[in-house]
Amino acid sequence: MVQVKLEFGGGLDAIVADRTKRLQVDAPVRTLGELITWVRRNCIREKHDMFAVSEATVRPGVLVLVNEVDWELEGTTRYELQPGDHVAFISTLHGG
Amino acid sequence: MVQVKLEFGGGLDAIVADRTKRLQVDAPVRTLGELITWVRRNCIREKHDMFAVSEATVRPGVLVLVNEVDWELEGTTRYELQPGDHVAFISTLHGG
Amino acid sequence: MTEHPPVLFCPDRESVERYSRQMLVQGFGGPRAQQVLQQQVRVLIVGCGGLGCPAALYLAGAGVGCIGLADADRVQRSNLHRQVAFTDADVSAAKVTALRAALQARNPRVHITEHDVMVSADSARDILRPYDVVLDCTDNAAARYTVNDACVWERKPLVSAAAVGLDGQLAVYNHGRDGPCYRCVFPVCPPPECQGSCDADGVLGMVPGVLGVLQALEALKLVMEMRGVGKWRCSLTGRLLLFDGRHLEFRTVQLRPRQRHSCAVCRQVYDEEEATRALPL
Amino acid sequence: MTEHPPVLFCPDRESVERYSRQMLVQGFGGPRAQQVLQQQVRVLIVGCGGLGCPAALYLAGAGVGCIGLADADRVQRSNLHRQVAFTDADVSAAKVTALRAALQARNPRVHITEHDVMVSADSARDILRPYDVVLDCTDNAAARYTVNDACVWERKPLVSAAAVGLDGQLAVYNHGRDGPCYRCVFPVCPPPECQGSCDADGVLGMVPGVLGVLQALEALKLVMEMRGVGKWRCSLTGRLLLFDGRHLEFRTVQLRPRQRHSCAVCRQVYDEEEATRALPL
Ligand SMILES: [Zn+2]
Ligand SMILES: [Zn+2]
Repeated sequence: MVQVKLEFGGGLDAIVADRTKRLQVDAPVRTLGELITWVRRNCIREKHDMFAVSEATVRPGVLVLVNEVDWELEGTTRYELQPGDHVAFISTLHGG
Repeated sequence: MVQVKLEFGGGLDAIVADRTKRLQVDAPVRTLGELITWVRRNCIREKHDMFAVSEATVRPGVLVLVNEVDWELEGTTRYELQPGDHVAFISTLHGG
Repeated sequence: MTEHPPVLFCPDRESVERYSRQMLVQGFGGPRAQQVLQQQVRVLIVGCGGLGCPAALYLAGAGVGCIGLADADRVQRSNLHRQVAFTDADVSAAKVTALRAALQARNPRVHITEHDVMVSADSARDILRPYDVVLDCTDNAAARYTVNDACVWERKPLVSAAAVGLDGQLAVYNHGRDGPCYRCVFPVCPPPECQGSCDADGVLGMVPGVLGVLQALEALKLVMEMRGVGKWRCSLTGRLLLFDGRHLEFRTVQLRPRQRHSCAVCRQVYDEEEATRALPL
Repeated sequence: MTEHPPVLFCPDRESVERYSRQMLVQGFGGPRAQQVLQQQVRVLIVGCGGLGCPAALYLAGAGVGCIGLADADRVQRSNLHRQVAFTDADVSAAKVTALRAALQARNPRVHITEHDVMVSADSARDILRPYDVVLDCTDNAAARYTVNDACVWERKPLVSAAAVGLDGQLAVYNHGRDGPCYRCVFPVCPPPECQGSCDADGVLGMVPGVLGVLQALEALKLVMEMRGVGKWRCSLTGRLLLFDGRHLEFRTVQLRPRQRHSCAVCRQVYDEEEATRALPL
């Protein structure tokens, strides 16, 4: 179990249960990849493919941030979560 | 001695030595009032009255923030500084 | 000022077209909210400069039914870089007249009232009484205190912004019982030599631009909250947004609550309220 | 496109007046910087909508000498709430033509080039070659990848913004050797059903308003940095600004550096550079 703060931005809040932008969860996972699988199953209420098409990674166009830093700099799915981590899922926007 | 982070905004950076917006200092003070006196003497390089006219308080139009909160909520000059505190001095702007 | 007759809103094809992208937004409140904006909402913009121009353009675009414009100045060429509602041809025209024309060209359904006067302690309360919310887009400290005090007396929330150089500030004052007024936070007017201005210190046009648009956004959320339509809430009550354009940093800090006992104006209004309540029926 | 002859800048009374408030700003770089802006700086705005309108108004106000406008659309009434350079009378006109007129009415000294075309993979590189910096103000994912890829090939920094609903994003891509391009960060285009748009999801006018003005600010700082005038630096390289208009929150997050080996376009440009360097003299 690891306690993490989740955030959904760029419209992803619309598919989260209760349309919440921020959630605090205790997730039975170790890595960020496992967290994504867990979030898809437990926090997303509809249109699951808008969040992640397959297990362990987000769909194209979703930026994952660990404590305000691009997950690419943190090992992506292999990143080992620390208690209190702030994980944000931000969908890129295209409108103008 | 207490180590605090100082910040000068709303144009006050112009009268700080090196026109710096942010400074980290070790100040031989205990309270916020004493810090203001110390900053006026040691960090402000010109037009000292733009920062504080007299000892221990800022001039009208300067908002003091302790860790992002209005100092009025923290006891103003009597607030006892903690190591690592972030103290910001923000001059109100009037232009438009 | 002239009276604003309630305008009959018929959701004809033109309106649907004009406001469709706004009405589609999650939480907006649909055609009913758009109708309320058109028929019931009155916003006063004090100062038609670098803040007032963008604020007015976006509020008119959103379909706020009645917009008041207060300013006694005329357009100067040195205004144009930031007062983007004006053109070269407007130089020397009264700002309120030029801005009114710009707004009506964009949205003919909006009713505009011109207040071609310096807002003074004498005139301020009468001017702002008919409005729901006031935008402080002025350019000097004296006007800011005048507008604030009138808002406290008339119980009008005040969406206040300021900009100089590359710095900007935004707050919503006098909102609700606990939201502080401008004077609660800044009880004493700074000495003249500490009052920076765009004329003396310069300003990059984009800085009041950003702040003016944000004022319009918070004002829109505020009036929709007041009228009970839509799901957004004004977020800045009791907070101050600081913008540093040099480093492109924004942050929000927490302000003190209303100072009922020490604020020179809230104290009076509060005492008056107490006295009224204490009167025998 | 037409050639832009260098314009002789004489700091006559009109220029001093027009730009005085900007030239006064601490760190601006004085009349020399203003002259460089007028004579040497060329900015391309791709997309003349909710982002492009405010961006163009403020860049023209600041005196950027040559502004290119690219858009193949015509003004619709549903645009007006957020595309504040246009009036009711512009409905059905080509956006580039209407916006050009709006900019020239504000600052007759600015040279405007109209590109009344869809920017395509074929045309993009030619269109943006003469410019110093490109603003991505487009409204769809395909255009964003097209503009990005052309910027990488032509080595142009890209000031990119987007807005839907009450959310906005801003970044400066492809700036310097290490600043990532858009494709470095988002290597694969999202599936169509995940590409929100203002037409489908709506947008509050102020949201692209704020983002477009911020784009103009960062573009101005960027071109002054490129030309070595003024003391500001573009602050957003390698960072992404997130705006939540519902809660009036801004924050900036750190992006990965340029992905020389994995980005489909940076890899090619990088390989080409390597190959060129490896050639015998
Ligand atoms: Zn008060
Ligand atoms: Zn790349």
